[in-house]
Amino acid sequence: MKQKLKNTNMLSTVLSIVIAVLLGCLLILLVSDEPLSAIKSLLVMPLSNAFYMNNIINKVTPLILVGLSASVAFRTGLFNMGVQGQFYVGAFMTAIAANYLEGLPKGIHIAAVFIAALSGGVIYAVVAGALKAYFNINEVVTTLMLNYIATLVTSGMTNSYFRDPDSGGVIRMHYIPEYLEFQEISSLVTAHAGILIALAMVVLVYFLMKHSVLGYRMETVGRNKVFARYGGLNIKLITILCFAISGGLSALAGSVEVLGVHRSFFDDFASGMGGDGLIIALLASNHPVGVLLISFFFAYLKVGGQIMQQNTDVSRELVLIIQVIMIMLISSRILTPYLNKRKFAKEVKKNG
Amino acid sequence: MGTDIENAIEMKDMYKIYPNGTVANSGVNFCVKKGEIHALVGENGAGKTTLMKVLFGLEEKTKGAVFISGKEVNFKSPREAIANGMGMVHQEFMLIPSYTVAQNIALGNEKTKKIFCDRKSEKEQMEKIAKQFGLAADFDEPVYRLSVGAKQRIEILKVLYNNAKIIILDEPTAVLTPQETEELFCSLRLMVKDGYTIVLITHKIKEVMDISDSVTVLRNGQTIQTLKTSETDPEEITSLMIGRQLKPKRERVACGGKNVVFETRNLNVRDKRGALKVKDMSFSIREGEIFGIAGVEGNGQSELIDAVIGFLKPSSGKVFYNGKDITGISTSDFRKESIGYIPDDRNLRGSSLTQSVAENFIICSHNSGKFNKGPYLNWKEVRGEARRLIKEYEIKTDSETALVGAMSGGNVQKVIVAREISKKPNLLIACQPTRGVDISSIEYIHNKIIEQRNEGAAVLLISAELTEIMGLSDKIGMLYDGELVAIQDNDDRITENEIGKYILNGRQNQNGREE
Amino acid sequence: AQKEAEEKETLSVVLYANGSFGDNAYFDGNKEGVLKAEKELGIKVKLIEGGSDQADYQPAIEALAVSGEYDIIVTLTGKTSDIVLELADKYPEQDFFVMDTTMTEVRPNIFNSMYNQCEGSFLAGAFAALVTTNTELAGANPDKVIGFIGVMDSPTINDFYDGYEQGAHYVDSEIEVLKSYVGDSVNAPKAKELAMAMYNSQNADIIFNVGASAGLGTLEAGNEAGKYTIGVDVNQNGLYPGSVLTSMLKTSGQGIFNAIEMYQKGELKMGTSELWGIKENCISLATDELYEEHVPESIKEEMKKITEALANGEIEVKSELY
Amino acid sequence: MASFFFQQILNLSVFAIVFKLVAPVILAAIGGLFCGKVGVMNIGLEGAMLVSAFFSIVVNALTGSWMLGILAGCGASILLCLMLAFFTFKYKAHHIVTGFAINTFASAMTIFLLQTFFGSSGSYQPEGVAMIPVVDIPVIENIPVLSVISGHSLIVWIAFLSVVLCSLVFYKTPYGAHLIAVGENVQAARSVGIDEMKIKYSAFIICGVLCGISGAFLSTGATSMFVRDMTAGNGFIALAVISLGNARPYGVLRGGLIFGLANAVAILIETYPGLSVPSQFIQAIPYAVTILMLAVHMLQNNRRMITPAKG
Ligand SMILES: Nc1ncnc2c1ncn2[C@@H]1O[C@H](COP(=O)(O)OP(=O)(O)OP(=O)(O)O)[C@@H](O)[C@H]1O
Ligand SMILES: Nc1ncnc2c1ncn2[C@@H]1O[C@H](COP(=O)(O)OP(=O)(O)OP(=O)(O)O)[C@@H](O)[C@H]1O
Ligand SMILES: [Mg+2]
Ligand SMILES: [Mg+2]
Repeated sequence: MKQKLKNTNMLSTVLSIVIAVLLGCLLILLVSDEPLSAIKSLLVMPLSNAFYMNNIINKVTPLILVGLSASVAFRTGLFNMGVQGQFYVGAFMTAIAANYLEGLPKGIHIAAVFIAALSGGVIYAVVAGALKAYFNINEVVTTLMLNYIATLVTSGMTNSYFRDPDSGGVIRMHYIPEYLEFQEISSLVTAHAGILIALAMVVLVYFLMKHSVLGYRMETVGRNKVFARYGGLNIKLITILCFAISGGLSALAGSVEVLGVHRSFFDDFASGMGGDGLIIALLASNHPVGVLLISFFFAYLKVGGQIMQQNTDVSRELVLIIQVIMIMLISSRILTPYLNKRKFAKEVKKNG
Repeated sequence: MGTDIENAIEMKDMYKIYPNGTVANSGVNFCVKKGEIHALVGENGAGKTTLMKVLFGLEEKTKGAVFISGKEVNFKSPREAIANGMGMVHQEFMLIPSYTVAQNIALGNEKTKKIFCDRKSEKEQMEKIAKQFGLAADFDEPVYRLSVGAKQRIEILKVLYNNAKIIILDEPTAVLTPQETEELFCSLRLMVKDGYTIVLITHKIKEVMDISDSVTVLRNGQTIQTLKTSETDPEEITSLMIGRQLKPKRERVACGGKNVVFETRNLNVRDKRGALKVKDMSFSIREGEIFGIAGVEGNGQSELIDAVIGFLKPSSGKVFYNGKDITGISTSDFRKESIGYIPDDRNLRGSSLTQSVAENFIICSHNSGKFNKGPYLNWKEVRGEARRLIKEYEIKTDSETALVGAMSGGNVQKVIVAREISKKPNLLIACQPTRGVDISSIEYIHNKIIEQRNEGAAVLLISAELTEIMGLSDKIGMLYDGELVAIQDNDDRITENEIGKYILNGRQNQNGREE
Repeated sequence: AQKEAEEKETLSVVLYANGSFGDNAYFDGNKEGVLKAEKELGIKVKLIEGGSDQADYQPAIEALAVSGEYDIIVTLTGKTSDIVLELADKYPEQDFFVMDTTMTEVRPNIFNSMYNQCEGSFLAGAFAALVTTNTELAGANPDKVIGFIGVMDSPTINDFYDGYEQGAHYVDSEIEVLKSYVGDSVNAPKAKELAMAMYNSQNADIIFNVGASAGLGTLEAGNEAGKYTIGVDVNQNGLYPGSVLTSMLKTSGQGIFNAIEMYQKGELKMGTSELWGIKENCISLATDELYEEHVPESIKEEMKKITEALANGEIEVKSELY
Repeated sequence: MASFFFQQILNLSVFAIVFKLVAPVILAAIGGLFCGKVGVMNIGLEGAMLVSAFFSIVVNALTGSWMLGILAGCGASILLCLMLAFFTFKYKAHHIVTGFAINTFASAMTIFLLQTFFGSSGSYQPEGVAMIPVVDIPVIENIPVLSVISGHSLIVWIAFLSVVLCSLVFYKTPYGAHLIAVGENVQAARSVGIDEMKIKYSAFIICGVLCGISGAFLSTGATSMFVRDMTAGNGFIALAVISLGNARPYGVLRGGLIFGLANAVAILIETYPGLSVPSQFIQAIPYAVTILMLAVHMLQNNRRMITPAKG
């Protein structure tokens, strides 16, 4: 029975995506003079050559990580709206460690870069976690405020103290040493190696959520705090741990973007990342594999939208509209009752 | 439709299927005469509450016909029911904790002066009603400060204030002491005299015999029979309700143990708001002994337990377990001891409704090495153990992966009992272990508790149910306003009435018979 | 083959804006330039708004190069310069224009130009200094205070500020220059509040607006307070005539237009980096009818002198960027 | 430095800045408070303000009436809020997700319309916008210290009035009693015949009206232009202000003023001559103050231990 319900949920998610895309196409038909070419650009072109496909892979990498970050928190019943801030802190610390610890042996330097990024993101997230755990301050509010602070302070620090003098008019640090840059995976798959980290994290988070003691504890806290406390779980610790893991994943996303794509820290360089993470997690019902799939779909749409904008007269904002429709359909599960009803009817028929 | 005008309520061939497929009512016929007190009885999950919710417009019926005073009605919401002179006191309190008594009573039916609430004239009317039916209340007190009995009165006042003539009471006495119950019944009798019609749901046959004019028995969502109370007896009603004989009660065997397992010394506890709720409490429990604490709810029971389990820090005094000082222990450390704890709030504290039975079973044991290897949790083992417990404790559920929230109250309680007893505790703390549970489940749980005692465990039993306390305890402590005003052995010298006097009035009025 | 030759005849240009049009200033100026080229030079033009996600820029520009449909890819500001540098190596057949930034190195298939905004800001600063000390203008008070409101604390914006300060102090070394940043490019109400605070509580009487879309709020504040502002990038004088006394023009539209025209004629020297300033007629103050109408003669004359001095190198403006 | 600030405060310009910055935040926060009382943290405040900012200036420019402008803005904002309510209540979507989606939608839609009808995707500055009037109080505007209360936009007054009205509605009217009851214990409210859905939807409509006024103020009161995404986080700050205010009307006022004051001080610090702290750090002050105040507030609350546990 439970399994069946799960299947209808999956089906309704897939159907929602299809409907959203169809509605998007309808919109294209309405506003465009070259609708067929636009639809082709949006839906087919991303898979038409290796360049675009690698593009998708590069885009999907940080999305997976921020999606996992948000879902770890949601699972514990917490809203980490601070993915964006933790992402920036992670990226900033990566660039700092990459640039200012040069001279260390390469292996140690690489490790130091990740340690710096992770500890930055973890500490930053734990601020909100501790305020929640000890003072019961609404984490939605604190993390939102912390996002502003992270964005502003990393920008100010970079501009005033760590700026590359050759950066022209741009607020950015020095480019990182070449040996720290992620390599292309192979000559065919020219996407950077960050995707491997993201996939490893999917596996790790899957284990954490489904097969670990901590995962069970986090879920229990998320479901019923009083019960968890009665059962002897340390809710404060679990809340803080959850924020630490979530913050670490966000920071890792920032790190991967710096090491794989930008090769330096630019101020406010990916402002939509936090929002994407939250929405991906929620659309995926916090399931790591779901996060992977939805991230892929988001990346696909992004690349498709870009191609569409380049080739035709339809603007990228359309992709946003498709996303909004999708979010509404999936999160409200409008389709599920209809699917259930049909299934029910079928079963009744079968059983006579 | 031809129905009798003399019938206040008539429900014909009622069906109710919940969206999740549960069939709660399947062909219920229910008929209440004007001006009578009609008892509605049946086991847990028989469909009593559901039937009344349908009547009151809180749930939509699947099939059937409802007549009020001979007129067919189909209430879509409680508003319509209230407008037709219906009132319902629900199984759970329907109160807004932060509101005052007056605000609660007037809720949904406020009097206005221009656009603002006219609290003064509301209060005048409330006072009138309260006086008429002997229902005392302090109208300016916020509801969260009230005792359970007072809350119950507010619920009834609310119904009367809304001009109800037909009143449904869903297990109003579950949380009341005998004295409070008697007071309530007095008020009900006054109301009937005034022409009100009352439907009373209860699990206590004694009350049915005491106050009702007629009684309808439900079983498995169907009407078994409607009887005149004067023409039946408790045995008949019981057998109609459960349709079989009860298992015999387990014998209590004498236990030789002398070791003190649990002890409190001069314990003082303040609640979250800083009020002193447990005062200088000292008692001890030996192995093989059931220590029952009798008392009206809200007299410090929850604070006592919270202080023992680590939810609250005692402000002074000591708690010992097996001779070890565990005062102010954290809940996690407390749960590592061999102590079972059945909480009174099964839906919030005792279980996680949106998790599976298996997940509910392992809350204390998931990290004990039995199910885990380091950070790895072996779900196969967990599920196997869960299946075993489900079988052993006769829990009715689809499977070990079914959600606890989809189970009936009695079965949820069994899940908790199974979890806490299966760890073979030295000490079992049981708070209201059978509240709102039907007769056969009550018997089952009582037997399990006695079984533990017989095997040598110490048991701390806290209950507002005097029959339960008297039926199980070896020793009884009487709790009033945070104090144990008397501790007595449970022998023939003690009567229900006497305990009642202690727990209602404390030490005063007790001429001579002090501990 | 003939068909191919025909296609080659119409030059095709794509302008990739790493932001969005509609700021009434910088991006719009460039857009006008290429649109003018489309009309007057008969070339094919495509406009792309890159949005604010910097991770998009590289793949988007590369995709343009990959498509091979465009003779010239025009990108703007320093955020794209390193990307273009890399792509220029990877796609040597593709020509790039990188406008409005200085590149320390270029490639044979890159043309780079920078507007000497510091020099222009010098003009604005001198103008502001003349206004605040002026006695003919109704809104000018005797206090020697002028203001500057930028988008955010960044090198480009501070380059504007450096020039502005130098210009003001060239006229009168006692002049106090107030500085504020909006913090983002859209919060017009906040920009307006910042400006109001400068006017009302710190006695500034003229403010230089370097605030992108948010800067429109600064201009409105000047009008509302009965004080003065200086527009930026494009001619903003017409927005609040009499209050926006002049605008510092980066004739970015003209610059792009010229570059495209020269490219079409085969006269443009690729592989160079140019700094376009007053001498090259790419930077100036907007001296239109409104300027003529509202600015006192004395100031106009003084400004002419200063402009000349800048053009022939008598005055040197120091910039940290180039 | 101290004398500089003292002078500024004497100058009372601080108050003028505070009021203007805080009015839209307070309006949105009071709106959000209505939603909060029925159990929804309305992330969509930002979007509601944004559509109102857009539609109010468009209608204002078309009709030349600021009142019609506000009405149009409110209409758009109400529609958006109802959309959020619909998905949240009817289809049980998570309100944080839908709120996020609503914001994205509002931003994309205004840009899309801007582009389609005004050919610009960044800003819109029509001619002849009838600005929402400023209230000059005849005698008082000339009295030294008292003059602070003169010369503010009508909306500033409406914002303060909204706090008073909200408190009256919450604590003195049957509607308020029902609203809070629905939020605290839906079952109880339902059992006495209160139409839960009516209350919930009405709370969102009220929220829509308040966000509508707030948004209209941004584009036709504080300025006379629409700039894409010009709400710039005001909606999120409103959420913080609700928290700061302990979810009570006068608390919201107090929280709003704290935030506004922090902002004003930040602005003053920034314009302090010769200061060489990175401007971004100064801009972060209000957010840090908000977090700090939340912590202080919670500490106080814990000490007072008055909050009844919510079932
Ligand atoms: N909202 C609901 N959704 C699904 N099933 C429900 C719901 N409420 C009750 N049920 C189920 O309907 C059946 C009848 O429940 P009901 O509450 O009417 O029993 P009851 O006779 O009042 O029992 P009790 O004595 O425990 O109060 C039970 O199996 C119960 O689990
Ligand atoms: N539940 C309530 N019922 C009736 N009146 C209330 C209620 N809650 C608050 N009030 C009254 O409303 C007014 C404003 O309340 P508000 O909470 O803003 O006051 P406050 O003193 O600022 O709160 P606090 O400092 O506790 O956060 C006060 O007069 C308060 O007594
Ligand atoms: Mg019941
Ligand atoms: Mg002056």
